[in-house]
Amino acid sequence: GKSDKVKIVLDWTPNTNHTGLYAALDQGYYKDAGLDVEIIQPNESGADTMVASGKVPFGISGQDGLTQARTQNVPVVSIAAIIQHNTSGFAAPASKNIKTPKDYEGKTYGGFGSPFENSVLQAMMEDAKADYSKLKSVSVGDADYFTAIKKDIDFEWIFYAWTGIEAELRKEPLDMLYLKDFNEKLDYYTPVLITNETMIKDNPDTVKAFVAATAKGYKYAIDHPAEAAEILIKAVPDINKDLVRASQKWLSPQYQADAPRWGEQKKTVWDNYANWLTEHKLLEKPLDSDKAFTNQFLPES
Amino acid sequence: MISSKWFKAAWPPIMVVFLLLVVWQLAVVIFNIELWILPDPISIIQEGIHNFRSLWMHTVATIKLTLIGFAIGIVIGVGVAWLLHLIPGFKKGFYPILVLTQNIPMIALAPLLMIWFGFGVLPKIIVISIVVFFPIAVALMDGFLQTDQVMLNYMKMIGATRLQIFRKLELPHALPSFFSGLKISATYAVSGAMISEWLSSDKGIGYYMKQQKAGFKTDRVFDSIFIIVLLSIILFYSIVILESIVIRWKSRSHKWN
Amino acid sequence: MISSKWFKAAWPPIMVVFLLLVVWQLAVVIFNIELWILPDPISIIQEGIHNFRSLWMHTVATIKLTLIGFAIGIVIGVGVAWLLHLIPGFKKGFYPILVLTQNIPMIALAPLLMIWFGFGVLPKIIVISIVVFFPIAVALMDGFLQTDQVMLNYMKMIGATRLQIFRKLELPHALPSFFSGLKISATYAVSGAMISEWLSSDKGIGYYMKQQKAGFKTDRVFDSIFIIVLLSIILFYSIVILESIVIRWKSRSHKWN
Amino acid sequence: MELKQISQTFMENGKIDTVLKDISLHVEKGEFVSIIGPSGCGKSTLFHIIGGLVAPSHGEVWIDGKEVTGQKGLISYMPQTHALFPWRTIEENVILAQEVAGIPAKQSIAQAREWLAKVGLAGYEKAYPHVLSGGMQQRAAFLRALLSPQEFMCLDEPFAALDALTRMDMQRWLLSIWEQNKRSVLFVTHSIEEALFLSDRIYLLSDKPTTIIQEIEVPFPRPRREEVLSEPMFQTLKQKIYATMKRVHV
Amino acid sequence: MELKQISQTFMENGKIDTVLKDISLHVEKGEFVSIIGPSGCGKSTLFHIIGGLVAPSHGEVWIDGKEVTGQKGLISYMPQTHALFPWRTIEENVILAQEVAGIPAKQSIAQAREWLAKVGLAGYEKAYPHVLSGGMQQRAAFLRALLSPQEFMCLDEPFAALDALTRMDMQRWLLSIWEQNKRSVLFVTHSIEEALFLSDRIYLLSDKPTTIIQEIEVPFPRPRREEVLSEPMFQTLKQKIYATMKRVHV
Ligand SMILES: Nc1ncnc2c1ncn2[C@@H]1O[C@H](COP(=O)(O)OP(=O)(O)OP(=O)(O)O)[C@@H](O)[C@H]1O
Ligand SMILES: Nc1ncnc2c1ncn2[C@@H]1O[C@H](COP(=O)(O)OP(=O)(O)OP(=O)(O)O)[C@@H](O)[C@H]1O
Ligand SMILES: [Mg+2]
Ligand SMILES: [Mg+2]
Repeated sequence: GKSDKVKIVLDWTPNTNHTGLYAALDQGYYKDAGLDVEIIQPNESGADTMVASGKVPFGISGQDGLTQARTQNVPVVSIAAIIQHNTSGFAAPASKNIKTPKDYEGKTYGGFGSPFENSVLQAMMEDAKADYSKLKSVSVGDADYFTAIKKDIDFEWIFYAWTGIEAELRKEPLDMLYLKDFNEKLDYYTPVLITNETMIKDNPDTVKAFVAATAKGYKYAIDHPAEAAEILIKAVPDINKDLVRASQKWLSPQYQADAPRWGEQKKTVWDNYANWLTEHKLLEKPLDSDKAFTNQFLPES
Repeated sequence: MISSKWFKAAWPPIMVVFLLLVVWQLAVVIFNIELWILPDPISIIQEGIHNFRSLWMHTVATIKLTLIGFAIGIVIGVGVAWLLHLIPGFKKGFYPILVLTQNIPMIALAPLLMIWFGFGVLPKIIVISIVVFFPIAVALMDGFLQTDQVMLNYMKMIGATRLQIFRKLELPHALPSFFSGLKISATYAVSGAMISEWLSSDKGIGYYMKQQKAGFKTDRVFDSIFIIVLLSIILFYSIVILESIVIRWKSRSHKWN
Repeated sequence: MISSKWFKAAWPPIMVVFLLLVVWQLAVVIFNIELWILPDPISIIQEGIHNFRSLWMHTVATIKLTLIGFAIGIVIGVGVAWLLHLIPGFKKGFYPILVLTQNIPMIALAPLLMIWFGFGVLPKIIVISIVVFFPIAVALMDGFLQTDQVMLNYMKMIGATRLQIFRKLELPHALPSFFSGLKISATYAVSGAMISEWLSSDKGIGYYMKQQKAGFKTDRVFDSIFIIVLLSIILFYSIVILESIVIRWKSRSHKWN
Repeated sequence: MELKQISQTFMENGKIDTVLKDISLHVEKGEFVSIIGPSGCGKSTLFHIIGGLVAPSHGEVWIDGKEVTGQKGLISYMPQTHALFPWRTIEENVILAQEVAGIPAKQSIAQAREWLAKVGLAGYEKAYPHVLSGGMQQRAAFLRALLSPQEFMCLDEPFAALDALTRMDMQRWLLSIWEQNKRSVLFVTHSIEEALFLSDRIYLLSDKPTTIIQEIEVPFPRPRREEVLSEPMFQTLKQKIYATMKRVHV
Repeated sequence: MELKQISQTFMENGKIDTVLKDISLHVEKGEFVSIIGPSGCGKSTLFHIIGGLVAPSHGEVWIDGKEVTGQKGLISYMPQTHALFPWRTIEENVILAQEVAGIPAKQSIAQAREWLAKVGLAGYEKAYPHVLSGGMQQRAAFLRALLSPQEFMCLDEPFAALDALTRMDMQRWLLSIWEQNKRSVLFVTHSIEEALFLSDRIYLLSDKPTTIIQEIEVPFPRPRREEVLSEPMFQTLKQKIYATMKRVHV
């Protein structure tokens, strides 16, 4: 039959966060739903603007970015949480023996240039009664964790499912301090599946079909980690295969985790994070979280 | 005969590059630098050979993109230089616009280009052309201005039209400047293609490199760099050879005795 | 007198830019383009004024970085051109290395620079210098080769040393080419500073822009772009003015009657 | 061709430098007129004015009964410095003026080759100007002017770089061509003999500020042959002109 | 200065072009020697060989009893085309050779200004070459050679672009300077009169392939004044040289 052409733009180069999309594509879930899906690589500026402008109906983003975007009236909406909990955190080589925020004193943090990272660190250290002024923070731009820690840098903010697993593969043990463990308000959704308000208003059926098929893809990745990894590798042949396999094994159980169904988002998570930002003067306007996300397109489990 | 001449011209740079690679290889071995920080040339080349098919596919994509963008950039560069030189007042008015085109950061331009021109090949070619046309236009305009006054007077007096003066005097006189600009542009053309591949692409060396970087495959990142540098150097020396074919009348001997 | 002359030279570009801004403003209003896609000039300027102190601080940082890097890049460019021109064989051997320096993508170079030079100001200056030196070196070397044969013969016959020929003949003869290269470089210097600010920075317009981009403050992103373009144009026209001061002997009238 | 009260001043280091002052002269159709004057008096400038390159500070240029001040392309011109294009071979240089006038290259190249042989440049058709000697370059530039299609020729010291014999050849040869075609010629030279041998009339110019100090009709009949050079009248005229020039020379 | 059996060939369009063939000549200390020869015979090339710019295909250059073939900087030189630097003012151009020789600018500039006035270029010290007439440029280039510190002067048609009177001034003036300082001079000219008036000896060159066809001792005593020009002997010599040249002229 006739199928709708839809595009989805990623947030980064393809990785295990995206396995469900590739699985849905490979297993024909999209086709079954009458969708002809094309996965598009992002550019430097990420997916939000492109989705908001209507050039692409769907994209991958994060709750942190989306919160900022919403308060600037950018009409993007989160329609599914790809991973239930925030798997990012601060990592340091085990040899440096940095285990608690207190240990950050006198150390050097290598940032990637986000507006919040220093505030997060400050909050963490002040909570642990450590002296934030004793932390040195430099932006390391494009340098990755492994490069940065070779020179002057003591710890970085990483996603465990990717960089952390690579460290395991390299047998370079690291100490990880997850954001979610430090403060539950920082257990925000990252990444999330997004669309724009026009789509929701004009093509709710397409959105519903897309989310349903995507959910099936992630379900497949949850149930068949090994096969899902191979699907991703097949779709993106130049990818780091060992890393994908190991990462997939670690990440598959994390997609749904303790949630009743894959993709479920809780208002408290959205409000908590926005409140935390507001407390730390990082948000100019309050967030209307009801407009920022919706569970309405998720399939009944 | 010819091959020996080419060989004589080619061996000094090849020697230098070869020496550089040897030093690099030794440095990596001696200082025991880990592979994912700075891989050694041998590993890089091995990985490149191992991964040849995929690399080749991406390289071809980049070459195509580069050549199209370069060609269009040259046309635009010559055209802009010509218009700004020929039409009185244009140069004064539009020079700042030229400068401006070189200074809009990609990070800001990229989303706009995609919104306006979609995901096809068009926005990418636009990016390369923007990078390429500028040095050509600037060098050419300066070249036009350096036209010999006595020859110019002669052409005017015998009644040459503005266009004849341009074609028969200013253009050939500015050829060395043009090639100067062309050489600078050629160097940037491949980098321009890299940048343009950031605008959503699923092939090309720029894409490949980004992906390998994300996968912490430093040796493959360096494979891409090798290819980029190689392409640029080939493009650059094509221009140099073209220059030596086109500008035959130069009497200047490069030797110093 | 002087001010009226400057005014006469300045108004055409100012008019063109002004017209451009007006068209942009109208387009945004007429097509009802949303602020976060493409803000209108008035909003951009308002936001800039509102945010002046912070912008100013970052601008000063970028200016400092740019000027230092530009100066060092010029010195290197002239030095490289000089060495490669003067020492026989050097040019053949090292030209590809020059091309190479322009083609190592920042994404690969940045981490290496950081490992080697830390997070201070040094790697940033290196990045700017790499961007700046190349067009100057290429244009200058080509300029040297265009030296008038009759004058060169004269200098040789009266026994001028290689250095005297360089200083008294080749260098002044290549000045127009040098300025040509300088203009191209000046245009890239500010962009070079932007790029370098991606490598570890906590101030500068590049840093500011990235932050605002992350916060979806498109108007502020455009404030940064305005400043970048403004800085580049100021730098560029400083070179143009310098050129007109240094090259006084040119008889070529730019008028066409 | 007629110049009506031409004056020309230049600004030099803030001082006003009057070069030409009220110069009126004329060249009839088919007439050969020479100009003799001290170095720097403004002869080349006069040609620039006639050619429309420089707008005179005052005065008018008339050709064929029309005012053409500032109009270009009406003369065939040989500048004082050869102005050969270094990227063109000698034959390509010689046909340049014809090319500009729109004459197809094929026929003009054939003609150029023929003439190159006549001025002693056979074998250099495909050489670039920089391998030619000063005198050879001058001959090529002369040929370029000669082959230009315009009726009115302005030659600025065309034979200055030639030895006496080659010069004589060229003069004799120019004369024979001119006697056949009767183009109007305005000719700048420093050689009084050359002027007397070639022209119908001679204008003598003074030093700056330049005026016409004398206009001399040359009485020798046409066609002229080398023999006139040894006529007593020739020597007398030569002496007279020399004396006049000496009188005003400072 | 002595040239020993100099030969020079060029490759032109694949053909071998023999320009100089076994030229031997000498200039004694303090001697003024002229060279006369047809256009394109190789006079400028000879200067290039003496100046060390071109390595002769065969033969040697000796100066002061030493072989100096290919050695540069031993002569003061005036090229056939002026070779003034467009970015230097006239006075800066004039002192160029002194600058190259390491003489401080302060003293040479003062000297240059003095001399510029003498060649009729007062008021143009700070002008750029392009505003000068052809003859004025030539005079500036001549001055540059004259003020060079080297003993041995090579002048390539220094007065070709000058009118008869200015030329006479320059000749007279060169003569008086030379008679005071007695520098060795090798002088290329196309004017037989000029050669006779100025030199001690004259070499006559043939057409290509160039050989020396005659060497003429000029018998007039020093110091020479303009009067020699009207001596019968002067005319006789002039006729003789002209006749010799004509004999070999094709
Ligand atoms: N562009 C200019 N600016 C200022 N002065 C100029 C310019 N062109 C010519 N002159 C002056 O005009 C005068 C005449 O110059 P011109 O070249 O016409 O002389 P000429 O008669 O051709 O001399 P010559 O016989 O030496 O060639 C000179 O004094 C020169 O300095
Ligand atoms: N670089 C060169 N390559 C080839 N041939 C050359 C070169 N330089 C000079 N010639 C040839 O050498 C010959 C002599 O040239 P040269 O300039 O020495 O003549 P000249 O005696 O000075 O003539 P003129 O009196 O016309 O100045 C000419 O035929 C010229 O074509
Ligand atoms: Mg003149
Ligand atoms: Mg000569």
